[in-house]
This record gives sequence, structure tokens and C-alpha cells, in this order.
Amino acid sequence: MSVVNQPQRSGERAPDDSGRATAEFEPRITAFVCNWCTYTGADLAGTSRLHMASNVRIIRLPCTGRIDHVFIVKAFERGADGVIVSGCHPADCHYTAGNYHARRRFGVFRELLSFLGVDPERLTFSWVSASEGGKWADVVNETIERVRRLGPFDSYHGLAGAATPADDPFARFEMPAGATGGTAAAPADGHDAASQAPSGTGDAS
Amino acid sequence: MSRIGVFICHCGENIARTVDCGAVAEALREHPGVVVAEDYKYMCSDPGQQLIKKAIADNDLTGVVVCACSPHMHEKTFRRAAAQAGLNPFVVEMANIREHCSWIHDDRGEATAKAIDTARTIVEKVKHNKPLQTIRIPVTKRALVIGGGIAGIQAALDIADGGHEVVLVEKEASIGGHMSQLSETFPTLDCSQCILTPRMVEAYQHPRIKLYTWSEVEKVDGYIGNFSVTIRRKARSVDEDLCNGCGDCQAACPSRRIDSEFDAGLSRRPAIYTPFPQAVPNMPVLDREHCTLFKGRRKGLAKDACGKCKETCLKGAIDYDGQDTFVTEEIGAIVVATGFQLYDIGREQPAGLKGYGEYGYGEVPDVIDGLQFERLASASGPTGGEMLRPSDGAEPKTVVFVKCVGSRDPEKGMSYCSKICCMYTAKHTMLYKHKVHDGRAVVFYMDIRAAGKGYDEFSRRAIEEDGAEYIRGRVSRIFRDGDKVKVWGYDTLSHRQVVVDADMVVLATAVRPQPGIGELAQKLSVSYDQDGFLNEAHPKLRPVETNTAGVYLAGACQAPRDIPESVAMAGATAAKVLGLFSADELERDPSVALVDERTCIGCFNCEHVCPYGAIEHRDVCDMEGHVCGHVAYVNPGVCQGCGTCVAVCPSKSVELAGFTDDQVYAEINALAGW
Amino acid sequence: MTLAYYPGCSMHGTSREYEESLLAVAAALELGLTEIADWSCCGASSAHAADHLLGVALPARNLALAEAQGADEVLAPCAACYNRLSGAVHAVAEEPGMAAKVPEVLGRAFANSVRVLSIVELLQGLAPVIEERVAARLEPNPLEHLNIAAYWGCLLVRPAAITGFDDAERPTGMDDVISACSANPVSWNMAVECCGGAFSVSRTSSVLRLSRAIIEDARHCGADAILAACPLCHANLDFRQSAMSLRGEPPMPVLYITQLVGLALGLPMAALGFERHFVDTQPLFARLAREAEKAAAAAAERDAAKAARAAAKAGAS
Amino acid sequence: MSELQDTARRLLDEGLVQVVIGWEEGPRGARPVFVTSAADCERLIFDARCVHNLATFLNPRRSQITALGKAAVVVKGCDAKAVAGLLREAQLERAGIVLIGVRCGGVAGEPATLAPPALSAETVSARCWGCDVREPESVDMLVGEAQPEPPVTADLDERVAALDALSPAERFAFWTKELSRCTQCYACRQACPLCCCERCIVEKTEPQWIETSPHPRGNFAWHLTRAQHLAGRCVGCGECERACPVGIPLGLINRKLQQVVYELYGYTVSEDPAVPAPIGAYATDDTQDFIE
Amino acid sequence: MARCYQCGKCSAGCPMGAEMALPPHDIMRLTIANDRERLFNDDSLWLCLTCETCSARCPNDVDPARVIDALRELAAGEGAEHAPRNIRAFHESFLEQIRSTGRLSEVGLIMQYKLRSGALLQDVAVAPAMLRRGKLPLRPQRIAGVGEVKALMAACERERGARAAPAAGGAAAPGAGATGGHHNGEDAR
Repeated sequence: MSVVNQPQRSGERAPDDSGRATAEFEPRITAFVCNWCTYTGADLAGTSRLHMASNVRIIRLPCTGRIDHVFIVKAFERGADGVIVSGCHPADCHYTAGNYHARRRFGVFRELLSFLGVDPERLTFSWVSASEGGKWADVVNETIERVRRLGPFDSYHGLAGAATPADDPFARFEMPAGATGGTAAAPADGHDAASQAPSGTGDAS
Repeated sequence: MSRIGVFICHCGENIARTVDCGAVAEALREHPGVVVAEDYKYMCSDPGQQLIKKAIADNDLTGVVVCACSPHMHEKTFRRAAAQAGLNPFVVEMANIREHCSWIHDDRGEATAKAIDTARTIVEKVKHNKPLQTIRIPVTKRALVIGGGIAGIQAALDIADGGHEVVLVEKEASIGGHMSQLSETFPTLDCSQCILTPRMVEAYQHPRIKLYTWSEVEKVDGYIGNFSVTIRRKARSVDEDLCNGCGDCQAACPSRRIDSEFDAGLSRRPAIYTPFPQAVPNMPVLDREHCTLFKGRRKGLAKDACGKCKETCLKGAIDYDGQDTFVTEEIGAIVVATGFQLYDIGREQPAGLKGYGEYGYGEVPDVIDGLQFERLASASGPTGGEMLRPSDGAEPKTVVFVKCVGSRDPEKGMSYCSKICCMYTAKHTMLYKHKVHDGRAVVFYMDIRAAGKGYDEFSRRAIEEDGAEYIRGRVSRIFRDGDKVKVWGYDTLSHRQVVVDADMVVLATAVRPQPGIGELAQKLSVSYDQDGFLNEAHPKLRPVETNTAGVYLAGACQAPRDIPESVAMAGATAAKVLGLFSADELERDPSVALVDERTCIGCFNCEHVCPYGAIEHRDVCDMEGHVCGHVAYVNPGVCQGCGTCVAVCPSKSVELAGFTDDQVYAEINALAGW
Repeated sequence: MTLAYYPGCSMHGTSREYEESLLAVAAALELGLTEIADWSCCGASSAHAADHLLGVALPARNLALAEAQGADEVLAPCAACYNRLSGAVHAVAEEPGMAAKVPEVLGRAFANSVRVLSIVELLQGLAPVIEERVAARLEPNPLEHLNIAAYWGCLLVRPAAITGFDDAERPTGMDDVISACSANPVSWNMAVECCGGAFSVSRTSSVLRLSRAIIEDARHCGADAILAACPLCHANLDFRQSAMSLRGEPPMPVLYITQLVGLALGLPMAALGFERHFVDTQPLFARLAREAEKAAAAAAERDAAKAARAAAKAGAS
Repeated sequence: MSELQDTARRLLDEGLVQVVIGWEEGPRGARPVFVTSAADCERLIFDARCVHNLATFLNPRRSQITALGKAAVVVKGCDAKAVAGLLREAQLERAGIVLIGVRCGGVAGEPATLAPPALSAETVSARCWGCDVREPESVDMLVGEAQPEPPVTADLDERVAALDALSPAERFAFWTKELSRCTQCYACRQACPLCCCERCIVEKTEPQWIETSPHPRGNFAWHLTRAQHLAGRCVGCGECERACPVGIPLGLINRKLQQVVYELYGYTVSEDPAVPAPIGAYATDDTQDFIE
Repeated sequence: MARCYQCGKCSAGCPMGAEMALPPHDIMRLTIANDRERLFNDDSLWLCLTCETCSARCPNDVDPARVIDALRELAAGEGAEHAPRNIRAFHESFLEQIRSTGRLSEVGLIMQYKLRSGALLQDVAVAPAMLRRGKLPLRPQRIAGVGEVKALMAACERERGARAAPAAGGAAAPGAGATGGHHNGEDAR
């Protein structure tokens, strides 16, 4: 029985604490890696004493084929600012085809996340073999710098805060002119699809 | 409620130098579900393991987390220790706070915080670990050896002498491999045929060795202990039972202008042939590609254009209509001993390699390679052992030997050293000088690599007693000049250009893996390096094993190897195979998938993605016993635990033991407190 | 496809016959060569010996001019100029900072958009056209009896990264052109060895040593003449041949590739500048002409005999 | 639509099927009907108001329908693709179902009218733009006269492109606003013919990957998972969006995924069940520009 | 350059190898050992024909031709010109011709070469034969863009000057590289 959905600890950071200025902002990166290649590559980076920032927490899985898209969603929900998914190079997979399936799955999921507004820069997909300690160090350091520039992912972490639609939580969001109202989301012909409640694409019964 | 023991290792000072192990222990002591948290200098030492065993007994632990090095290092050690204390080994997990933490960070505060988080993550995971039993699978106690060279023969003999059946598959018409083509062997100069042929006969007559020559491995299914190997027996056109090897058919065969592979193209052979006199089995094979009868059939001629061999065969053993047949063998372990081939300097090259334009792309007749020289020197060779050059049969008075042709040459695509050329070139100079006393043997070399037992003395003998002229410098150009072969070299020790008018040139070309090694590796799902040699599991500690359990490597398929090494590796693989066959059943990691049949809707996405075909359909019947649906079922024996099925199942009806959704969810959740 | 023409300094001097034959062939094959206006020297071996940047900038100026004049390809018949021009293209494209530095030094825009063409690439491309023209000629073609050794020299094939249009060790491009002209290419060994190049003036002894080795090997392999595609090589092999002690062997004529093509197309000797050679080419042509007549006569006899036999058979049946 | 009614009557009379699933005239426009007797066949109609995807009723988990026995179902092009989806995932046997295809000229955006509306650029449904199955082939019989091309409407692609043009933050704000209205009532799941799981992932609580509380974070997780599960399977029938009580433009997400699956793997959802879905298959030379 | 394992293949194929005291592989060895003194006090560098045989045939992807070019630039930069007199004369006359007319007139080149090299009788006998064959156009061709060529050459000169400055500093200390006795390789830069 899992103890509790979310362990209660005094030091827990309130999810929507966006007070951290980007200068000393230390991004939190969760890395889902495959046991045979990238995890061993990270071990090699260790034995070679390659220096890395300590922002990354590694979760070991047998193969990238095992990594589900809900892991990434849950990682962001639980406070990650960036996610790394890394495994064996094509044709190197210990299980022959796990990485091929992962490549297709995340090829689509990355576009889906981006379409719903999650900046693809927060996501790093890479192939790191067991002999590429250096490459793992680069992937980690580059991702940390990239996410540091993007700043904390408070917009996602803060989603639960906006539980009740009554108090419009997005008043403080200056809605970009085109996004919802007006015609930006709809093409020039004035067919106002997006914000017209409740018709959505105009054919709800 | 979980009762978890957390043990933090200092690893001497590898971890303690940057991680405050005491603070980690203290932090973990308060973590919900943790009942004991201690740090110790060397957890993997015997006292360290005693610490765990005692804690398990005293606190009735339901889970153990060892925060130390990578699970790849000591997971087995700590799981064994827990098992000895009566705790199911699969509730023991390791938190990597050395390679992934202390060794790559300097700031003590950061490293300690990260160590605490990593430990917490694994503790949360262990709360969801379930006790598992190792899977026991039957072992077929029969071995398959691919390749009938000296390595393959030795491995087959050792395993068969160990009391188990061996299937030996050889691509050519006879076993013996490249060793059968050699004249003498270094460093003892004993005749290659004399030491090889008895082993070949021994293998042929061994009651427990089933020999398939003129055959190749077509398909390999299954996994360690339970391989099912399909072997393609190429149509030999000669009935193995009827033929007594009399050789009449070979004499009668009209087409005699086919290059003999055995003599490396220096002599001709008939269409129906045995590669060499001591061939085992001593039975010819019909080369359908060059046989006039089959050429006629391919052109669609109504009447057969020839048939001489069938007419002359008293035993009626010749059969033109036989096709390739397939045989399936149940196999427990596979030894790959496919050997090597020599690099060819010609224009057409496989991807990534270049030919030697500066040496004439192999189009200069008197420029030959090592194996061709062996055939010239061999008594059963095209010249009966006399040193006569291929172009005009004259005795070459000046022979130039050029070493490192292809090897140590990244520009041509091979950066490695082929190891055996220094020794066999020294041997070649001796063979040449023994046959042509007044001849001049000039060797262009970069280094002399003779590191084996008696090897250096052997190469010194070639220089000091047999008078080989060793010139240190690589050759820039070789071209034909009238009836001579001009060799432009340089002597870096005496600082002068050297031009030799040679009668014959022998190139010590690089050792390459057998063509087609790539396809075989894919059939066995074994990986290979950029040069095509198969990858061993660990260069130092597991040199004859591969990352695919149950597949072992012997000889030059793994890297350039000489005969002593090939035989030693063959013996090593035999020891591994006999170890595997010593038990009736094989224990296998229990991390396999399991389907929840109540929620599976039978969409079989899992079946489409499973690389091992481990998922079967299982009928679901209603009360009256009518089949009303199908669900997926994972065969625990076949499943290798990759988990791809778990990720593609939309309704989350499949769980992978050891990496269940609960466990991963708990790990992600633990990061929330970061 | 506008083909600009970069003659190079020696085309108006020691290798005038190369330009004359080139222009004659270009006219015969309607190539439409337009000389780059106000071209300057490519610096050959002296510039890049002194300074790498100078060795790139000098040829680059001509490329920039060609670009300005709307050409997308430049023919550089002289092997040294071809090497320097394509070397500049390669340097500007590959070496960091060069793409910015060169225009700055030149004081004019340079987009490095021009492709440099060697004479062999051009003629190899035209081989089918040449073959048609040769086949169309009625009178017996003396070239059929000419065994000629194709001499590439070093700058046309090396370094492979810059030249790269043929195999650096065993190139076949010139042999194709020879066969197209219905002559017989000779298989020999010194096709890509250096003739001594720029040392023609400053260290003639080396040039004599190297060029003699080339000529002897050509003769040794049965060549009647050597085919050159570079003014420097031609000068060293032809002009310097008199200074070599050929140990009593007859002199070896050295033809330009454009001269051979000119002969094959049946252009008049005078237009091809044979009279400018130091090693007289006339004895060779005379011999070839005699052999051609002899062969033609023999062929005629054979035809006559066959016709007679056929007539006899017809008469008998 | 007498041809449709005659076919239904013949199938029922000859006992080939026990029920014909089609549309009939209802108080607020066309509505699905389950005809079990030959007499009721004249109630069957087909016109621009028949927007529902009848393949939804073939889900084997709908026991009250399977109890009626072997069924024939009237299918437009998009419905036929949905049936192929069910066949591809072994939820149906091809022999166990009779497909009566109808030639379709597009359906109405506002189907709730007593008389079938004349289709024009304003009235036609967005889903019909660029339809490639107006005359389904994978059916047993095809009824109805040839229909003209549906009029060109404000197509989905342009609206998807408009969203693509925004910055990630702007898109995030747009979807946060839209998804904040979602109450996780799962009408979209019930309306979708391809959502046929026994127990949906959203109902799994051990562990609960998708928070079912209707705050935007839970809604994001739900819609991301629903979309990912339909990637390369969704036929674009638009029923999920039509069924959504709070009008979330799910059609945009579905359309975007169809584009992505086409751009990356050249895959368009097909009527032929033999063509495997893209997710779950792979090619060794799949694009990997997004991977370092 | 560390890739050079002294196999000697470049020197074996070098057309000038027989005449060079330091053939290409020796030049590589001394360059690695940073023995400027032996490298610059020998005319081997200037006997190189830049025929690229060495770089084309090197097994380990080393480029001796570029190394020799660079060494020549360094030598010229450090003023430690050791080119044989007539080779230097040829190059300087060559560049002088370009600077003055934009193109090279062979007559002008021969004249200037003779003045600089002192080989006054070089090819005198063959001059009439050249004239008869119309191969010696007496009037040098001046191009319109001479100014541009001059500016270009001057700019390159400035660039080389700027680049050589720091190196010059290094070389200012006499024989910086050649302090030790004959085995001076160990105090490499």
C-alpha cells in the first residue's frame, strides 16, 4: 500500500513558488534511462570523474521501450523543470527493438506536448551508449543550461492551484491577443471556432 | 507497513569524501517506513554484509536499500547476502551514490542532498518491491559450434569429451578452415596438416559430434538453454551415404578452369571437387554455379549439357535434382568460431574500406597475399611446394615481404594491428630461404610484434640465421616494370630511399572477419564493433562470453587470433558450456511481465511489440464453456523483461516484475520533495 | 551553363600551342568559352609557398571576377591553375574565417559559388561527341596506330579532397579521351608521379632526373608519345628533353590533350601549334600516316578478295 | 432512402442478421435506431443529420447490444474506418458483422434540425473537410446515390496552424483555459468508437497516473493520455468534440496528431484493417532529428 | 601531428626524397620534437615540390604537405631564410612579376631570376629557339586591376606580419628551441 500519494515533508516546496529568480535558479531534471546503455554510460562518466551539475535525478528502467508517456507527465506534475529520456543507440538495444518503439512513441508525444504548450526545449531525448560517458555528461550539462534559461516550469506546477474555474485564475495571464478571443486562432474568414462556447468546432448538437 | 533497512557505504573515501554519510543515515532514519539506517566504511566487505544480515534478523526487515556503488557492481552481492539471511533477494535494491553522485560532484552540500534524495527514491521504490522467485527453465544439453576451423573443432571435441552432444556446422565442403591451407606453423615450424588432420578425423568419428558440412545457420530462435536453430544444408549433389570418396567423378569432370578457393586462386579445380586431399568428410561437392550442366539448366536448355560425373560414378551417388534442405536442432548453447578472411587490396571494397591503388589494386600478377604464399610453400599446393611465382613459374630470386598492408592504416579503414602477420612473415622468410638458398628475402616492416612464447627468438632466427633483410619503413608504391616488380620503400634507420627490383612480392594483408558475420550476429542478436569483429561481454573478465546469454566466442571471429589463442579460447568456451550443462535447470532473472486477465481486452498491441514472441493468446470462456474472448498471456520462460509491452498497453493491464508501475510511480513521487 | 575560361600566364607564353589547340577544339565543339576579363595570375607554387592566405586570395580574385561576369563554371586548362583555383574554393568553404577574410583582402564581393573544371573533366564529358565526330570521318584515321601514355602529373589528381574527380592512384579519365580519339592508351606506371614542376628554372637537375624517369617508363611500356594536360609538365618533358641524356633512345614527342582531340576532329595541323614543340612531332605523324595507308590498302585488298569470292560463289551456284 | 430500407429488410428476412443498426427520424433530428424486425425497416433514414459514429455500438463490452445477436450496421466513410480500427485490435471478427456502406456528401455542423439542412460552407461540419472516404470500399454493400463533394469549410488544418504559430506559452495559456472547463465526465471517451477498454487507465488508482480531480493539472494528464492513445488510430469522426458538454475543441488535438503521424511516418488512418497502426510498429530508419 | 608513427611511407614516395637531407618523415619527427634549428638550417623544406604524394599516401591521416607549407611560412616569418639562393630568387621574382603587372610574363621572370640568382647563363642557348617558336612574348601584359592585385598582396603581407608578430617574439630569444645539446626535444613549447 503506498504510504500516501504525496509524502508530507516539512521542506516540501510549494508547487507554485515562482519566487526563484532565474540567475540562481537551479532547475530540477528527472532522467529516465535504460539500464544497459545510458545507465552504464553514466557509471562510466562516474569512473572517469567527469564533472556534472547535481540537478539530475536518475530513474533506472530496463529499456526505453518501458518508458511510458505518463512518466513524463507525472514528472512535470511532481515538480520537474526538465525531463531527459535516454537509452541505447538504434540497433544496440539489448532487447533488439525497445528503442525503436520508444523513438516512434516519443516522436509523436513530443509534438503532442508541444501542441498543448509544453516547450519542447524542456525535453531531451538522446542515445547514449555504455562507452559514451562524455556524451552523458554533455547531455546532462546542456539540458541543465537550457532549462535554466527557460526558468522554473511554474506554469505547469501551478495547474493544480487553479482548481475552481469560478475565480478566473488566468486574469493575471495577459491573454496573448490571438490565443483565445478574437480571430487569431480562427482563420481570416471570421469563423470564430476557439472561444465560442459551447460549439467548439461548431457542430456540437 | 514497510520495515526497510537503509545502509550507506563510505566505500573507503570514494563516497565519504564528498557525501556526508552520517547525515544521509540520519535523514533516512526519519523517512517513513525506514526502521534502521546505518552507515559503514565498506558495505560490500564481509563485516558490511554481516551488518545487513543482522539487521534483517533483528528488525524483521521487509526491504533493504544499500546506498553505495552502481547496481551493476554489487547488486548480486547484497541480494545473495539478504537471501542467506532469509530475506527474498528481490526486495533488495541499490541507490547509486558513488558513480552518479560522489564521483561527479565536488560540493559536499549538493552531493549529500542528492545522495539523500536518491536514497529516498529507492526506499519509496522498495516499498513496492514484491518477493519474486527466480525462474527455472530447462536446459537442452546440446551445443552448436558454428565454423569448422581449428577453434570450432577444438571446442566441439572438448564439449563432446565432456559428455554432451555437439552439432558442428561448417560452410565449406570440408572442416579444417584456414589452418588446412598453411604449410608450416610458427613458432615450431611443424607441418600444419600433420597436427590438424588427426583432430579433423577425431571430430568426424566422435560419436557425440554431428557434423554438417556445406551448411550454414539459417535462423536462431529461443534463448539460453532453449535455442531452436534452423540449419540450411546446401544441396551437395552427392549422396553422403553412397559416396566412398573414390574421386572418379573429379577426374571425369570436363570443366577444369575454376579458381580453387583452397589454393587461394593459384590453381584450378573441376566443378565437382574435394577442397584438398585430407578433406574431412572425404566427399566431393558439386559447385552448381560453375557446372556446365547447371549453367545449361539456368539458360533453360531442354537437354542437359553435361552429366559426365553421374555417368562415371559407380555408386550412383550423383544427384542433380536435390535442393537445399533444412534441419532444426534443439540447442542449449552456441559457440561462434567462424574465423577470419584476409583483406583484399582490390578496387571494390565493402563500405568504409579503401583498396591499395598505390600497390596496383592487386592487378599485378606477382604480388600475392600471405595465404597464396602458404599454398606455394605447401607440398599439396599448386607448385608441389616449389617456390615458383604465379606469372611465369620462374623461381623468384628476390622476394619482398611487405607488412602492415591494411592493418594500422586508418586511412584505408582499419586502425587495428592484425597480430599474426609479424610472425607468419618471419616464417615465410624462413620457408623461402630454406627452399631458395641463394634467394634474397627483403622485409619492409614498421615494428616486429612477437610477444608470444618463443616468438621473438623465432623472428630473430629468421634475421640472424636465415638472413632475412629487415628494412624499417613502409612501402610507398609497388608496380610492374617489365618482368620485375618495382618496390619503392624507405629505410628510416639509414635515412635513404630503397628501391627493390623484386621477382615476387608478398603482402601481409590485414585480418578481417568472415564475410556475412554481420547477418550471423543479427541472427544471434550479438553486437559487433565497427570493424565487424564480434563484441565480447567484457574484454578482461568475460573474454569468451557475449552480452547474449548462451552465446560464446572462440578464435578470430572476436579479434585477430593466432592458433594457440584460438585453441585456448575454444577450450574456455567448452568450459563455459559444460558449466551451463552441469545443472538440469537454469536459474533466470525473474523480471518478467504478467498480464491482468480481468482488464485485458485482447487488443494484442503487446504481442506486436514483443521482440521475443513471448506473448500468446489465451481463450476466455463464459459459464457454459463457450469461448467468448481472448486475452494475452506472457510465457515467463521466453520473456526477457524489456517492458515494451507494459508501455504500449493502453489499459495498463501488464506489469513488469521489478519495474512495476507502482515502483516507478513511487520513484517519481519521491522526487516531489526535492 | 556559361563556361568561363581562365587561361593562366603560360598560355600566352611557353605553352601557346596549348591555348591555340584548345581554342580550335572549343570552336569545333561549339563550347562557347568566354575569357574572364582582367584575370590575374593564380600565384602557382610561389604564392602559397610564401603565404597560405596569398595562395588562396590570388586565385580567389579570378573566381570573384568570374562570378561578377555571371559564370557558374570556370575552365582552368593549366593543371597548376586548376589546383590553385579549386584549392581556393575548398579553403574558403572549409577553413574557418577564410570566407570572411578573403573578400576583405580582395576588396570585392566573393560568394564562392563558381565550380572549377579541369580540362580532363571537360573532355571526358565530351567523349561521346568526339567519338561521333571521329566515326563520321571518312578518310583513314592515323591515330588508330598511335600508342600514347596518359601523363596526369600531380596537381590534377592530388590532393584528393580538392581534385577528387578521378581515382588518385589509377585515374582513367585521360584514357577515355584517348580511346574516344580512337588512339590506344598505354598502361604504364608513372602516370601520377611528379615531373619536377616549378623547379624547371630554379633546380633543373631535379627536373631532368624526374622527367627522364617518366619518359623512360613510357617508352619501356611501348608508348609512341606522352599526352600531357599541364603546361609545366609539357615544358619539363618536351622543352627540357633535349638536355636529358636519353642514352641513345629516340626523342619522345609530348602532345597536349587538346592537340590530340584536335587531330581526332580532323582540324588542320597548323591550327594546333605542333610547330612550337621542341621535340619534333612530324616524324611520328608521318609514320602514323604511312601505317594508316598501309592498313587501308590491306583492308581494301581484303574487301576486294571477299567480293571476288562472293562473286565466284554467285557465279557457280 | 428506400434502397437502404430494402437492403435492411432483405438481411433481416433472410436471417443473415438479427439487428440492423442505423438512423431514424427523432424529435430533435436523426438518432440511432436498432431495427430487429423487417416491418420497422422503413424507419431507417440517412441524410446530413446522421452525424453519430455507429461503430461505437460495436464495442464488445456493450453487452445489451451484443445480446441482440449478429448485427448489420450502416456506416459512413469515417464510421467504416472506425470499424477497421476495431478489427485491427481484434475487438470484432470481420465475419461477425455486416457493413452497409452509404455514399456520403458530408454531414451538418448543427444536426439538431427537423429537416436535413442544405449543406453550405457555414452549415457543413468541420470534420468533412478533405474527407477521402466519401464512398467506403471495405463494406459488404454500398447504397445511396453518388453525393457531391462537401462544400469547403473553415478547415481544421488552418486552425491547427494558427495555434502552431503561437509561442508555447501562448498555446499553454490557450489550452489551460480550454481544459479548465473539463469536468472529466469522460463523455468524449464514451462517444469514441476506439475507446473500448474494459477498465480505462483513468480508472486505475493503484497507482493513479491520472488525477481524476477536475483541476487543469488532472485534465492535462487526462487529455494528453487520451490523445496519445488515439495517435495514429483516431479516424477524425469528430464525435468526441460533439459530445463534449463544455465544448473543448478536441478536434484540433486529433487533427494535429493525424498531421504529426503523417509528417513523421507517412501514415494516414486507413480503411484496411491489415495496415498496422504506426504506434506499436517501427522502421529502422524512422526520423530521429529530435534525438541528440 | 602526434598521429605520425614514423613509418617512412611519405619519404619512400617523395620524388625529391633522394635529394633531401631531411625527407618528409624526418621533417615530421623534428617538428614534433620542435627542433627549429635543424629544420630551418637545412634547405630540404625548400626542395619540396608540393606534389602532395606524402599526404595522399599517409596511412594515419597526417598531412606532411601542409606541415611543410607552414614551416616555410614560419621560416620566412622568422627571417631565418635558408632557402637555396636560386629557389628563393625564383619565388621572389615570381611574386615581383605579379606585383608589377598582375600577370606573370615568363621573359620578365627569367630576367629578374637571373639578376637575383646570378645564374646569368641559365638557358641562354635556348632563348633563340624559344623566340622562333613564338614562346617568348617580349611585351609583358599589364592588366587593369594591377592596383587591386598590389593592394591584395599588401593586405596579405599585413596579415602575415600581424600573425607572425607573436611568433617573432618567441623567436627573438636566440635559439629558444635549441638550447639543449643534440637531444633538445624535451623542452618542447
